[in-house]
Amino acid sequence: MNAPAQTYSEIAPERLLEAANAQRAAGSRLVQICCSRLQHFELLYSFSRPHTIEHLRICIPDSRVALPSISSIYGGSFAYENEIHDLYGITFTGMNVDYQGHFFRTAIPAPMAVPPVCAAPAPKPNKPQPQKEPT
Amino acid sequence: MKQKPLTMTRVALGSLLRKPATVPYPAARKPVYLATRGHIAIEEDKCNLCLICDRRCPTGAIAVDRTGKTWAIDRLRCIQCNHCVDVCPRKCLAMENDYTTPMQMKRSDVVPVPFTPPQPKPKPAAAPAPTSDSPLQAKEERPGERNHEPPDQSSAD
Amino acid sequence: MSAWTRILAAILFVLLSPILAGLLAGLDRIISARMQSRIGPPLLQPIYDLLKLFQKERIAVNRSGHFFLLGYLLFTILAGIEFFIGGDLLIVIFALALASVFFVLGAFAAGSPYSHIGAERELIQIMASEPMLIMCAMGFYVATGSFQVTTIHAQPTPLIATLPGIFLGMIYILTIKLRKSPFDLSTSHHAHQEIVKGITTEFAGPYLAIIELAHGYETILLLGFLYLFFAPWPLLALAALIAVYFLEILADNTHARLYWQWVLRTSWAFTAIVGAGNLILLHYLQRGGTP
Amino acid sequence: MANRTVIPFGPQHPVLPEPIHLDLVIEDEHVVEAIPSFGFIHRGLEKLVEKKDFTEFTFIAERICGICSYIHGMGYCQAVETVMGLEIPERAKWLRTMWSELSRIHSHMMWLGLLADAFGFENLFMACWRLREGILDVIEETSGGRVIFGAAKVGGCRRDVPDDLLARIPAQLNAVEDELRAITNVFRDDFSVRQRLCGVGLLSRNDAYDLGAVGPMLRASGVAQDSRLDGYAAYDKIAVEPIVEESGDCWGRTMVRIREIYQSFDILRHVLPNVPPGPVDMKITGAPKGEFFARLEQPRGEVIYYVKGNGTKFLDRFRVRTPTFANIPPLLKMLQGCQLADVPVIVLTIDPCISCAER
Repeated sequence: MNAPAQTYSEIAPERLLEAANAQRAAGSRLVQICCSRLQHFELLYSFSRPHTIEHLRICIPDSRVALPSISSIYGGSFAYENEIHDLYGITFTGMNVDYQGHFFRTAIPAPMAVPPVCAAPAPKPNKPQPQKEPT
Repeated sequence: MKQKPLTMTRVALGSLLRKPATVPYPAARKPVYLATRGHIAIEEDKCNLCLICDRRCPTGAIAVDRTGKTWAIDRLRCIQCNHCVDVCPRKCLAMENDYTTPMQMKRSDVVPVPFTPPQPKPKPAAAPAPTSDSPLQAKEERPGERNHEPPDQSSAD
Repeated sequence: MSAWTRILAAILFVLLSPILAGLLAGLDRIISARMQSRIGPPLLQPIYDLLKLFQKERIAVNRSGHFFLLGYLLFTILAGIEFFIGGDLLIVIFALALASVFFVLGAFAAGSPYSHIGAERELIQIMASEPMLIMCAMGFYVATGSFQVTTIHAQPTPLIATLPGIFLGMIYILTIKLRKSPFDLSTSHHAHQEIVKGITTEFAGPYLAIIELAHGYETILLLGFLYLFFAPWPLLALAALIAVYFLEILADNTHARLYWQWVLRTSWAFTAIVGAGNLILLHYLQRGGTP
Repeated sequence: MANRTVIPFGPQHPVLPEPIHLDLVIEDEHVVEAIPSFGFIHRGLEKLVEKKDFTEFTFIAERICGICSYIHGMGYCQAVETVMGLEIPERAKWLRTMWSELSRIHSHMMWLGLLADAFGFENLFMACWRLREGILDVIEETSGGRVIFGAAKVGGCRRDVPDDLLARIPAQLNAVEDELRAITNVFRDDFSVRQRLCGVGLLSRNDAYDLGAVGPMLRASGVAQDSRLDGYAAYDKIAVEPIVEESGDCWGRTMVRIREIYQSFDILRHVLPNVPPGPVDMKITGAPKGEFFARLEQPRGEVIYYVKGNGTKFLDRFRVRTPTFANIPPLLKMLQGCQLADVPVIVLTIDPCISCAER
């Protein structure tokens, strides 16, 4: 396989906009935003250029922490952000299109916000988020 | 590129002169292939009610009853994944290549299994103890064991 | 025509048209299916459908809508009777137009947006087809000097010889009236359309059956119009009608559905060129022939 | 009549056989805005991974979608294999490539039919689906299933295809291809089809990039992006040229897909004689630990599988980002200002598969 190299780097939530701007300036495409519910919430923003994929990891302790929306930089990100809001209950501030929780019709609010049945112990987050939310 | 009118005419008239491609389904059926996954069949004589197919079936379509000595399959739940055939230790399950007739109400096909477990000689055990014929007893318990809500069987497109 | 033959013709039209239209629709469906490499339904399927619709539950979205539908059926039948007893062609055309308006009103009476858009598009289709019908009556008048169907029917030479343009125009609007692609805008024979069944969306069961029935009468009436072009030679007329209907099916199977703007523009342009052109030419020829 | 009406479009709409709901704000017959909502068939498949053994989850991954089923299963397996550091046998790689391309052809042919249906061309619709049967027959003969292949497995393929069968397939493909020419020429040339497709649903190169379009959507707007170039399965041994159109309208997207069908035929003609001998699967021991993003090219576009394993048999997280989901923002952009009659056509040109977008 001559698959492009994948790199993961963890950044603080405050630095998200700055990092996204840097990606945009470098000509990357927003590939996806993925949220995982482990013991904490982990968001992965993937950007790709030909032959590279970069993933930015953001860890937040619980869904009450609001994140800045990158939809001013990548216009299409509102779909991912609305989805994560509807399924995980994380709030994004400053979305260019905000469906106010009506994008995914779910029977219960934030159905994916429960931690995994067979969750592994949370990985040691690097700096700002000590794992402090036992669920 | 130039636009042309009525480009479909040749195909339409050609189809009019040819035989239809469809078959009147219940009266005639399309041929099946050797590999076609049609339905699961069991050779009940070989079965030893070991429960492996019951536990490993991804949709919980197979129900094996050790006390009543039956092997049952809910055809509407079965997704023809062939997994039970792969895991069956006695090779008594097989994937036949023809489809079952459509059913009008939900029911399970129940097959009586004429298996008598070898009598455990020394100790009079109430439940059949793990013998060489039923190798599954030590299967690990899974979280959310026997998920009886199967994922959507219908293939949404 | 004696009074008795007129009554007989009227009764025959009322009784036989649904059966004839049903058989025609059945043939249409089989031929369409064969063009699409399918086996298709039994020949009598449209008639089974109709009978089944009549047996279904009556659900009313809006009662006034059903009153309008009855108007649609009644005026279509009246138009047909007037035609087949050899009456006045203008009355036929006006009754037909009135029937269409009742149909549109019926669809407007229901609150659904799909029904509304369908009704608006039906109005556009009426706008596209009505001028040609009137031109057809005018053509018959110019050629024969009468609006009476009996007089037109009794012509010794077939009118197709003098009115070929009008005939072409009539085939064109027959496609609109039969709701065939590319003109199946307001409703279509199958529901795969952006406004679903459009104008008929809100009608179900017996009320939908009324629409189907009226549509059947309308089809027979329009084929009667085309028959007049070949009146002295019935066998040729039959062959021509079969050929025309086959072409309609072919057109349905070789076109995508187009936009209403396109339909309106081209219908007017086409009917103006062939219809009005034919009329003007005929007028000058007759003036030149009999100075 | 410049009053605004809201037309509810879907989730049950005959011309849009997908469970998405669009509130179309229309003025006369022009769409001012389209507001989507979905979740009607959210099945929680991503959550189910926590309860299923990672090898058995393949069956569920294959059933995320009924059309691009094989690539879903294969993508999941590929992601797990990479996490576990497995190098699958060469023959399995080539068979995977073959099935991916077969699935691309059948998906595109189905899509062509649906598009024809959306603009009211029933005969064309039937013709596309009739020819697609020829491909489905090949799929059934090789894998046992018609749309759910059931051939993917962590560590290779679940079944081998006999060599004599592999040798027979090209003739069957050629027969389908010959008949297909007449049909695709209709899409290319027919007056009424061009009326409905040319200039409809324009998506500029910048918008396509900015809104994150993928697959044929992106390529029809002039961006040469194709994940097959990453060289998964056996694609590193096959020259794949991304198919690009510049027009960015519905016609361009149709042309991209049509040309991809023929490209897939070419790829298959190269792949089939070159499938190497050997085993098709390998034994798996242990459990995945680590994370990986697998990127594959589905018929509908680039698809992402994210797998995060914790060293047990049950994965922590499995995420699918399907091409349809990425194409929703461009779709909403294209719907603004279009005619009501164009809505089904525009929705169809993203080749929507809402059930896989929701998982």
